[in-house]
Amino acid sequence: MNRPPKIIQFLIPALIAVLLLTGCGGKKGEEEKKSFSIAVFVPGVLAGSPTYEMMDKGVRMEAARKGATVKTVEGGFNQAEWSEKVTALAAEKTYDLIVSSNPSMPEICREVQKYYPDQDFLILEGSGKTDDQISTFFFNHRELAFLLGNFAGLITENRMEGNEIRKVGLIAGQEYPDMNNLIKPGFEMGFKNIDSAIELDFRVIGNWYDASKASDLATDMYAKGADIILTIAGGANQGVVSAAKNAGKFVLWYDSNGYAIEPGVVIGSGVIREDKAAMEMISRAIDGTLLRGSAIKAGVKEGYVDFIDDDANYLKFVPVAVREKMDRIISDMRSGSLTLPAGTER
Amino acid sequence: MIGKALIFMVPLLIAAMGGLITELAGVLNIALEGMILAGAFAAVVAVDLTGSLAAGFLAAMTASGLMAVLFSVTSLRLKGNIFVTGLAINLITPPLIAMVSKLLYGSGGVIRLSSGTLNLSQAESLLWLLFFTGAIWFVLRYTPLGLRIRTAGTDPDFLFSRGIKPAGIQSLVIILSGILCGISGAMISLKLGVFIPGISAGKGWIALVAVYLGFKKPFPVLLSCFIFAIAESLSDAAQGIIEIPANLILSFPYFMTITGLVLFSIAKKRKQ
Amino acid sequence: MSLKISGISKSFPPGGVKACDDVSLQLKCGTITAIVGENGAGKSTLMNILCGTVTPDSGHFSTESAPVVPGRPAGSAEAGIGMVHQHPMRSSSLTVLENVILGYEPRTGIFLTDRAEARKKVMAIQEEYGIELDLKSPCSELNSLQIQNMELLHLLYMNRKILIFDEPTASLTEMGAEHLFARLKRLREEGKTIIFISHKLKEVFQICDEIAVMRKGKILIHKAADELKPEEVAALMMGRREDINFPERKRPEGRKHGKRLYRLQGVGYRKSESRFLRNINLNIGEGEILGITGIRENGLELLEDIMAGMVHPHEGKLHFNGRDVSRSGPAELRRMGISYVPADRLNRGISRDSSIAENLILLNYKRMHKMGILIPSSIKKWTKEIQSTYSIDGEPQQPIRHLSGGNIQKVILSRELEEKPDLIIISEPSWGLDFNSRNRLHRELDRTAGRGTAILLISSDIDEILSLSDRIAVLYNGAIVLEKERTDLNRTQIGRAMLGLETGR
Amino acid sequence: MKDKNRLFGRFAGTLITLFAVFLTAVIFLLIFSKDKGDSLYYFFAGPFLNSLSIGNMLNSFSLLTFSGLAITVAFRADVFNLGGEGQIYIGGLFATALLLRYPELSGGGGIFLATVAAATAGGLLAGISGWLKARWNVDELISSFLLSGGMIHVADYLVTGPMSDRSSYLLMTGTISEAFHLSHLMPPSNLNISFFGALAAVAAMTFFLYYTKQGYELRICGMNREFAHYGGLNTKVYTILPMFLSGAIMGLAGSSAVLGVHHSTIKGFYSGIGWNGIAVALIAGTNPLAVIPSALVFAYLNQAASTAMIKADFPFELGGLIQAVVFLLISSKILAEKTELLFTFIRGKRGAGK
Repeated sequence: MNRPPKIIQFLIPALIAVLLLTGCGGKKGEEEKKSFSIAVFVPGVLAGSPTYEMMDKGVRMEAARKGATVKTVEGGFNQAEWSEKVTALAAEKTYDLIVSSNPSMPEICREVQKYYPDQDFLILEGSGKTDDQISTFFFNHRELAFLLGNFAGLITENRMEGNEIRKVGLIAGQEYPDMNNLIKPGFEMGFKNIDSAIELDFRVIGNWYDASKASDLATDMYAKGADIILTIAGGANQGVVSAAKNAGKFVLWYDSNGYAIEPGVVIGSGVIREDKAAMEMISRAIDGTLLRGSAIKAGVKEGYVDFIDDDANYLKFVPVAVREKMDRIISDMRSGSLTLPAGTER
Repeated sequence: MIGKALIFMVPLLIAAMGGLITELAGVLNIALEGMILAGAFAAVVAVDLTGSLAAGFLAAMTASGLMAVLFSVTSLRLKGNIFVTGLAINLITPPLIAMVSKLLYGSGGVIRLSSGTLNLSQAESLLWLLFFTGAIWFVLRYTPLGLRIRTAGTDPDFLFSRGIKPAGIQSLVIILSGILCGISGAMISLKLGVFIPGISAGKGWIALVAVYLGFKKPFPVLLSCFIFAIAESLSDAAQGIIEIPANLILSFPYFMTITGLVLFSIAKKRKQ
Repeated sequence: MSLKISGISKSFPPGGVKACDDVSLQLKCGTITAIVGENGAGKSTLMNILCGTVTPDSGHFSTESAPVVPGRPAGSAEAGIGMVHQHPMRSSSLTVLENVILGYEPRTGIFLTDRAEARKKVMAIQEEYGIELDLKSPCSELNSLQIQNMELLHLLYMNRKILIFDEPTASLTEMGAEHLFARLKRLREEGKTIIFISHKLKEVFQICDEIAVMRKGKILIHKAADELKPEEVAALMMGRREDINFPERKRPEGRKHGKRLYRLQGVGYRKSESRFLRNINLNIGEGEILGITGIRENGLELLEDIMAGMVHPHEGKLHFNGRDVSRSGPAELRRMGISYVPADRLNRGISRDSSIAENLILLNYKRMHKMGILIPSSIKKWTKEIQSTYSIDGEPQQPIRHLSGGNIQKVILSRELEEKPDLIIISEPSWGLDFNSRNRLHRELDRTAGRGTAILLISSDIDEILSLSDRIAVLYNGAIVLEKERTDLNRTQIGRAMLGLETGR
Repeated sequence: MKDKNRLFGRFAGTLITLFAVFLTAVIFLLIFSKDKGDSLYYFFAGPFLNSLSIGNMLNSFSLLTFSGLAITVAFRADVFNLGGEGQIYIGGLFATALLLRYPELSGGGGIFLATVAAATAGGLLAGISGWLKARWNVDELISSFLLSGGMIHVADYLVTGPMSDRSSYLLMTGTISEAFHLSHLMPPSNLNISFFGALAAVAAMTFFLYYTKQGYELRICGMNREFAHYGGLNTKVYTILPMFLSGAIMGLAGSSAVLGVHHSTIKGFYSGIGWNGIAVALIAGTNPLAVIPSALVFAYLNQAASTAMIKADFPFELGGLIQAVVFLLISSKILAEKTELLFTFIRGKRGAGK
């Protein structure tokens, strides 16, 4: 009984007008000489994520060296939107390679490739699959966690005087497949390697940013006897550091050099050389030597994940006895003489 | 446990006091969360630039106060829907912070402080808790402003008939709540010496819940904040013993509030 | 302090009806002056002008010390004018003391309330005027009398010299009224100038020194109370309306006593301290028009709401056709054959932003559908039909708010009459209608009653009541004070009863 | 004449709000973007440059049409549903759960049942708020928000816990069988036949409101509850029913996203549909047909930010910022009123000049 409002009658011409006005502006002519073009898709945001930043940096450095162009697109935290955005990137048909980094990306990219079969993808931290058309590179988290576990075990053993509890901690932002299948088992394998009596205190924050909660959790864990905590909680890691500082205990950093964050508190750190991997893979891609669907797996021996044992703070704060024992384990793994028994892999 | 809860609840309580005065003045303050976040960010930036804790708090109060001004202008002056504009403040804060952070640091992410972190002992925490609750209680009860705030919420027309504009009082109170949220945010970020996007982690919402559960009175609100803090530390400790899915725990405050709201409404209806 | 009002005029809307027409009054110190008049006589407008909330078109007023700038509440306050409202506002979240001082708190420094000083000051006033109120008790628990006292306390705290009491007894019990009168006398002794606004002549003569009668915006008379008789004042208030001469209703023969249809038995309604309605007993039979009259504040609205099922009574019973309908809502009453034309036509009688058609089909849209789907063509056809039968202007699709008051009333009435009800409750049917539409409406009601429909006519207009009713009941202070056959009553008796001067059943 | 001015004023007010929003976008873009020309060009023209963008824009249009329509229905009855996000999520989750539990259903039957399940789930969630309002006068605005907020966490738990797809690295439930996927209209874009569903929903809602008994009752209750009560309508039903309908349509948005786009319930997929629905409805007012142009504007805004991000160096945060600015200004009454006054004034002048 009411007539449709005038809005409709006004809006449609208005929309068309906007379209025409902007459309008439024209677009610069055809691209000149086409150089190798790369799109980096960040499943999340760059800010606050060292691994994504490392990937972006690695890609950009190598691209700059070889005269390729790079475009970075952030996908945001809504996983449901990633697929649409990767599709849009592929639809541009101007990118020779789309690079991303997250175990969930291969499944998304496979879907996209159904529509754009010529599009090449490279996923660092990918999850491999045979007869895949997507190139993946993945880091051996189990080995890294094993190394860190050994170190944690050594630290808690070393602090045994007057302390009956042998306990190490692990704090995760959220539970995710790699955490449950690779990191936690690897870490456990590591400290059990030192002493099978050591226990694990594993806790989850529920997100990657609530540093206050991380601090409270860590305080509780330290109070209950953990001497050192491996923290894999994104921005919330800082809460663990602050708790450790107050409790006079220690923190283990996971994926990038963390010694400088709080010298004497962060006394051990692993590293995932996402930048190195990115650079090498991009180099291969530009040279045309990156095989489609190749799945490269890299661990300590290959030098893509490692325990940082040459940092000044490490040398300064970790007792010689611990360092000596740790050195042996590290060198065994680097040389390949120590390998882990088969376990769940991606 | 109690000591830990005391430390935990300081920022929560201060934000809740901000929520309390706005609620009493008749303003549904959804924007607490965004204002806390703004304060947390400004505090870290200021301490990073100047190295002074006082500067940090001052900057936090200014930044949150400015967000509050935006909130009060859009909701009171432009007469926007208070829920929608409040939500807008929460939505607008994170991207604004990210952009400012990009301008200042080239990255929109974590900002770490090398020095100047705030460390509250249990006794100091208790002192601050009592100070803020007591101060708000005193202002509400013993100052002309307090009378105006209370009347603005229940009988704005009456206040107007006494020659005082309710909207003016409401704007003032929104800005005050912004300043309180600034202090709250500064405490959160300076205690850890770091700013992380999303570091407020729902404290603004919980503060609002505490206001409702505390019958909109200062000391009961203190009590409900305490209960939250205890519940929080219990759930932290429980993780080491039993497994409670984190997501389910996160839903509790919502269901608790709705239960409180329903009980409140039933009681009100019975009374009529 | 005395107050001099000279030549105040005010029209609503500008250039329209004169609510105040060249009003001049002189009020002396230490006297209580009553201003009496019917609804719409212009009393409230005049008082609002004095308080500064309404700006007069012309004229001015002054106290003995200085002229008052009109149209500024602060100006009137400075001049010492204050009003105790009929329904005083308060802050339910504050205590009595806080309420009294809100906005004008004595301070220590700039930030703190000097509570001790405030308490001392207020208690001194309490003692002086004998106002008993616990300063610590929360306002939400006060009754109407206490709230009134609180407002008075505030005015005295503000040291106002000229006090206006607007219908102060309207929501008070008799006891409360007695208390109030004692207080007024006390205030007079203290030298305050008091304006007392009321409909209730008994009270007026009981305590006022001077009386001014207002009608149609003009002061008709202003004299000392002992020079006047209640009858004289009542006649002046009501006016003689020789200009409008209604044919008195001639009841069709043989319908003298239809079957008894609707009955109110001991109906009472209580709100806070004061009772609004008590022990109402009424009967109405088929084909009868029962007129219920009174001055609006005496419970007419409440009775209307209760009879129409919008509000349920606290005590007593309502029976319709032998069935107890005390707890029935409008939906049930309508199903049983009761129609209702409310006094508040714009908020209750229509949906302003809906179309004429949508307003007209409110009661019978259920009969205009096929399988739940409304047929626009049949709605339109029916609407057009009704519009031509009752000569209602406008297109069916037009928003109803564009229609005149008379047309809106016709929409409501036609909608209700088309339901062929057994009983119609109709309240203030001719408010806002011009002479012709009023006459047409009365003829329509008369015809409807002739068809055997019972009509409960609630109206504060004596002429309307007199010209239509078979039987008349007068409501005063929440109770029926007079109920007689039309033939046994004259207009003076009704007028006196409305003012509480006459009773009889 | 007066009415025309008002309508025109309202329209102009909306335009001014939108203009303010675009202006903010442009200002921020000029500050933060390095390649300003490109960013501007793609921000305004981007959504129309290829079939993928157009398709995705139309898909986001259909989802926003659902959520906007849901809010509009509530507005029409003078109630407020702030629980859209939870209702979409729960709706989508129920649809997914049903299809995962009974994969043997026929394609059409499964889609139908899943849609009904989604609508029921969303409807019940919102209906509770309506019931609480009718029964105890619990503010439906707050209760719908809180219920939805709580249910989002419960759904998060289900999606990442008991119902999660162990083989996937995405936080999502298992994937529904291909038979239940809604056909895509412009592959590879997300546009699917739920687009017609959204248009049909608008048509159906318009028909319901203006041509049925219950629609009439609902509108009367929304216009003037006292009048409705006076006329003998059951006003309590029309507190609960519109909330239920509103939630049910939100549920449809959820099932459309699940069956048409994601084919599983992904954690947090509702974001960007729920709250924007309110903004869509605030522009559309109470007229269901006006939801269409309004949703189109928002879909355009979303797609503009998204394409500008992919094609130029449009900063990611700007998308969120624009959404927030829309929220800040969209519900302002003064902006609309002031423009209305302005237009009345100008027209009056012009009239006097003649």
